[in-house]
Amino acid sequence: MNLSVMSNEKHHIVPYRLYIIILLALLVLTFSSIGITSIELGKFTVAGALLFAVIKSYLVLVYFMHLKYDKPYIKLMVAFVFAVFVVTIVITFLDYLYR
Amino acid sequence: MYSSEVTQASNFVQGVDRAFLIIMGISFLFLIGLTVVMLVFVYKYNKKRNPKPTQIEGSVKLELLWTIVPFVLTLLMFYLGWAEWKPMSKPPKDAMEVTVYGRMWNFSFEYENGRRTDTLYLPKDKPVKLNLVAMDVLHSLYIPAFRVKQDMVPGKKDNFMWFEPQKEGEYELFCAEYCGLQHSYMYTFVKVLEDSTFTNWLTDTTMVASAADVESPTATGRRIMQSIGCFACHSIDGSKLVGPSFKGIWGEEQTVVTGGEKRQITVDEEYIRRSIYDPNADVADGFNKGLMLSYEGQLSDDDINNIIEYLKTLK
Amino acid sequence: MEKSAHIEHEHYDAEASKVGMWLFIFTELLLFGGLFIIYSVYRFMNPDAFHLAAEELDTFIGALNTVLLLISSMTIAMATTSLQKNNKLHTLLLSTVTVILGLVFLVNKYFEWGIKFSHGIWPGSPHMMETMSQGEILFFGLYFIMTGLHALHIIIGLVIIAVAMVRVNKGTVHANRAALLENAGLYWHLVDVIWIFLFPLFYLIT
Amino acid sequence: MHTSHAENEANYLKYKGKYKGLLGWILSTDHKRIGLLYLYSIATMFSVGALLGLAMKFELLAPGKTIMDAQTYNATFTVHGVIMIFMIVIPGLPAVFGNFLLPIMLGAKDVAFPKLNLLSWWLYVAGVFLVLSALLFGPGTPDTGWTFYAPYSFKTGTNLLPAVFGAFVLGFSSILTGLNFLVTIHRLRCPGLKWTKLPLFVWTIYGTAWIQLLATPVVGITLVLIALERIFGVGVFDPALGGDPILYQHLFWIYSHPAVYIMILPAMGAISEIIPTFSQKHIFGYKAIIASTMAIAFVGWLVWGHHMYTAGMSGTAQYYFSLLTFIVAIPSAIKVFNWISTLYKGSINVQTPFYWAISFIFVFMIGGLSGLVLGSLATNIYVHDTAFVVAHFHYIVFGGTGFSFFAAMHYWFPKIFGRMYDKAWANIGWLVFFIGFLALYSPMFYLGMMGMPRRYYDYLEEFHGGNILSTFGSWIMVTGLIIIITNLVRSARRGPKAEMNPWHGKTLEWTVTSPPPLENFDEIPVIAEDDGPYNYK
Ligand code: HEA
Ligand code: HEA
Ligand code: HEC
Ligand code: CUA
Ligand SMILES: [Cu+2]
Repeated sequence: MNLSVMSNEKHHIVPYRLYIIILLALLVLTFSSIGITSIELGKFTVAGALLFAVIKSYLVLVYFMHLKYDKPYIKLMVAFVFAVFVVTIVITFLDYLYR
Repeated sequence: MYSSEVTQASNFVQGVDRAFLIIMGISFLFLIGLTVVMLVFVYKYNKKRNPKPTQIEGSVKLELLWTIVPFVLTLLMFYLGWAEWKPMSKPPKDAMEVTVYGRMWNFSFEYENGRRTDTLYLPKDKPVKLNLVAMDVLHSLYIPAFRVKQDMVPGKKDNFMWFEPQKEGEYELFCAEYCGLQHSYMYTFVKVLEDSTFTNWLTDTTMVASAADVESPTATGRRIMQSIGCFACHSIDGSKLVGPSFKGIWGEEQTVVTGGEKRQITVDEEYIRRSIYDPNADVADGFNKGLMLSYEGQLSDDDINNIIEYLKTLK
Repeated sequence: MEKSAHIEHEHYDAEASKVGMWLFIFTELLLFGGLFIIYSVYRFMNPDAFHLAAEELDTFIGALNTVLLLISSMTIAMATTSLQKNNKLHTLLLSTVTVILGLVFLVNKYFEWGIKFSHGIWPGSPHMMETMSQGEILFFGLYFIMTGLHALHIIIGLVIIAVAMVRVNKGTVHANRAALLENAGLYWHLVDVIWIFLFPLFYLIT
Repeated sequence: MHTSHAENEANYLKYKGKYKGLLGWILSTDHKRIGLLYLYSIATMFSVGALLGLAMKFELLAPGKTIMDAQTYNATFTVHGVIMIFMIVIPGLPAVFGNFLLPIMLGAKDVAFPKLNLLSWWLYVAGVFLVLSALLFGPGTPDTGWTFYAPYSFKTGTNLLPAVFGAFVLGFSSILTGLNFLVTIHRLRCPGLKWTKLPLFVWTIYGTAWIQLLATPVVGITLVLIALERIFGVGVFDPALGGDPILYQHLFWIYSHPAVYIMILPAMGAISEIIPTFSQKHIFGYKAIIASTMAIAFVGWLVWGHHMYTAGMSGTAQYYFSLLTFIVAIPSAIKVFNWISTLYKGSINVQTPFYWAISFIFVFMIGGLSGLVLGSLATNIYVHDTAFVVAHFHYIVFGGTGFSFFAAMHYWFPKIFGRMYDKAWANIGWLVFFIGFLALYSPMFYLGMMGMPRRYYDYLEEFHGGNILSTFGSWIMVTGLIIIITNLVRSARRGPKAEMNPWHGKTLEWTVTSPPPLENFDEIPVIAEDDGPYNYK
């Protein structure tokens, strides 16, 4: 089943224009996160900065890394791995938060 | 379990042992049951007796059954263990406090009135809270008869354990976290006394300031060294332990390494004082740096004078 | 050797190498993940010290490097597109831009670390031991380890891209056999994603 | 492909490629040869590790010094632990049997990345030599225990760095193997071999590979930090610099707990192959076993804290970890139930691999059930870091993974070497070994309940009796092991020729000659709709 599929699989060709748009978005997000964190937000600084980072990496993953055009099982794997990591941090903090 | 005479040695024994027995009971039930079933099948459906297998691919009902039953049982076992453990983390307010210092490789205990010992003396039927201080690496204070254990973590605040001894007697106290060379020798004893005997012992200044103390600093020196644990690493009979033996140390010619260079010194008051307050400044040749820690703040100048007097006697 | 010829036959399976690369990226993520766990625990335990220490870092250099990496990420992604369009020249050009941006990133890092060193800040330095609180020591320890490890990954990424460029030039990597370049790109984006998190954690949250 | 039939006649053992002799092996990218390379290297390391274990037991025969001093003893259990864990049971079944069988079971000619596969083996060897160099050069053999707990691991004056780097390299090898297997399973299944038709051994390899891939880097970075801490004095875990030693334990066990499932899952997989073959019956609850495999792999990731109940975690964490530890026992229970049900109404052919398989189930149950005692908070506080834990993990690691390894060895031996072993001697060996095993490790449960801490060079008189029994047990076990190994080594060269399918198995490896031809299949097999790995008629 694989042998037949693998050689004549055509890749989706992403146009340059899309990459440029994504880059602009990333730059805007970068500068807004710098802006946001320079205001005194107290506790929310960390959350704010992280939120921007998450959006940015989402863009990189989906467009630069082509996840958008990949087979579902690869998307699933990526989502799974990030979930595992988040769960690990949360569990670790079950210790530190309540100590 | 541990041994029947000391069954009720502390307030936790009963609960822990009950959890133990129930979990073991369930385990044995499954172990024996499943083993018997397995052997019966192996016998009954042997090729000779049953030449033709019957194909069965599975059964959803059975799968559900043997998921749910163990699930319920595990929840029960979990609950038991948790319920019996819970009180261990909540010391009563009126508990007597003792500070425990753990270092490579001995324990020392300091009471509220400043008294220090190398054996843990405790009153019967009174809750005690042990505040655990690790000086160098991880240790773990373990009293099997009391069913308690807690790691001693260097730098950790609020590191404690508590229990209430309920039976007079002498019990073993081990270090249960691997801590290096003499880990297996890092043990001592807990002596549980009648309340009044304990109070007498605790306030018995005669033992501290016994006649010997005033007249002979030697005995005091020895006692201090005993209770703070120098003999874990230093012998007095010439045998080499982790550190150099104290036999004949006074006035001896010693080769030491200072900042990477060897030099000769004579063991005198100043050298001993430096060895205790700043052990890594001059490292006795042939021994490892970094093992002995500074006792600054734990031993006063007077203490050290007494120690020196004692060392002088070790010919 | 006639016989060994057939065992060397490389069947080309682009999807296999892509999945392989993704799996490798997962291990890299978890490698940094371990460090992120440490960072968050220590930040939680020493909020004030981390706050203080982060002020020492130069947001400008950090932001500059972020921009460089983002652009380079775009150029390497474009390189794949041009390879698929059979445009070798553009492919090489875009990859070269990526490499140059990566190198500039490293040069910036070099100067940034150099400034820290000249302030007496390096792992185990006497200045740190004497004047800093424990939280600050932890912060800088992590700073050096995490940005150092990230720089190491930049270097690895650059090497992979360079190899891919050589193969593109030779013609063994082309529109129908683009896996190597795509994987080089994937790896480079990973380096980018990690930086996207390092930057706010060390430079922004002060 | 263009392989001619005659050419493929040559089996992989005889095949002459570009290189001759030893080079033809250590430079071969053939998955079967790499599997055997692992077998030989692991067997060698096992002998070393086992002899160290034997030496420890000898030391513990009587209180006080018996044959070695305390420093040597501490170094011995450290090296014993590192060898056994990182070099034997973690690579064990996946690297030996996974390499050998996975492609064949999938109907493929090789793994997805054959060169990477060879690289993994080379890294394994490099790691082994790095660790061993710690023994030979430098200021003394590492003495921290295989857990390398901070802060002792950067206080000790011994030669820790090579050992830590060695473990790191071994981890890297393990990651690459896992990666390779994952891609192979995803991409190289033969036509018709759907996910729901994969042999269970392949499924367990799949679960294991995910853990190898995701967990190993965490311990990798942790070990690197220990090294940096020792070399540069970067403060990370050192309490004197504000570090938290307990965080080290978290990171260590985030890997090392899932690692115990790396050890046991393929072992369970092998048992899931052996039981149906010898009962000539479809495995009971195929899908349930797959589900439990994946559940163990996933939930097993979340329970690391049960090694740290006494370390000083928060109460919330204690509660959570204990609860999940109990939950993770359930999928293991499901497997045991399904294995035993497979026997029901089978037609059981009692042979050596089958003996190993049922004794596996027995000792695995004991090991696993003692894990429940450890998972429960109150009782763990009591027996943590005592001989009870040592008994638990020898029962489950050695009794589980070890027994399964021997079961697999006797099951696939005719396929691998194309020869059959002496069955009578194999059975005798098993019996002696089994008795020795019980005598060696059972007393440790008792000693632990009496309160004897682990990693104790010396002990009080009251623990003497149990230790004597245990030491005797170790001697019985050596005897058994020597019988087994001698029998296998002899038969690999001189045993009678084996048939293609001596046990009447149904998985694909039994459809190729013994030993398998160079490229496994002349033609890639196609699995029919009503066919499957356990479809006995
Ligand atoms: C192959 C490796 C392996 C496996 C599979 C396991 C499996 C389990 N382990 Fe074990 N463990 C180790 C290897 C392993 N362990 C090692 C090496 C250590 C020591 C590390 C060190 O400190 O050096 C250790 C230590 C260890 C500890 C820490 C002890 C301590 O230091 O205080 C704990 C605590 O919870 C634990 C629990 C468990 C549990 C609950 C399981 C479960 O997965 C077991 C599940 C199995 C069963 C339950 C049996 C089968 C089921 C039935 C017969 C049906 C009936 C069942 C029910 C009703 C539930 N293990
Ligand atoms: C796979 C895992 C594995 C295996 C198989 C074993 C096998 C054995 N272990 Fe293991 N052990 C561990 C993993 C393992 N161990 C780990 C992880 C630790 C913890 C370390 C730590 O605390 O850090 C430990 C700790 C440990 C201790 C505790 C140390 C302490 O806490 O004080 C002891 C004590 O007796 C011990 C003994 C043994 C013995 C006697 C064997 C025996 O079963 C060995 C059997 C083998 C023989 C009896 C020899 C037979 C072989 C030959 C004679 C060679 C012939 C060869 C050829 C012809 C090829 N081990
Ligand atoms: C953890 C083990 C350990 C403990 C506990 C310990 N020492 Fe030491 N000691 C050493 C080592 C190792 C050396 C040799 C290296 C050095 O000089 O620092 C040493 C050296 C010495 C020396 C110098 C000896 C010589 O011959 O040069 C003196 C004096 C000394 N210790 C006194 C003490 C006293 C007093 C105590 C208790 C208050 C004590 N030590 C506790 C390990 C220890
Ligand atoms: Cu102190 Cu072990
Ligand atoms: Cu575990």
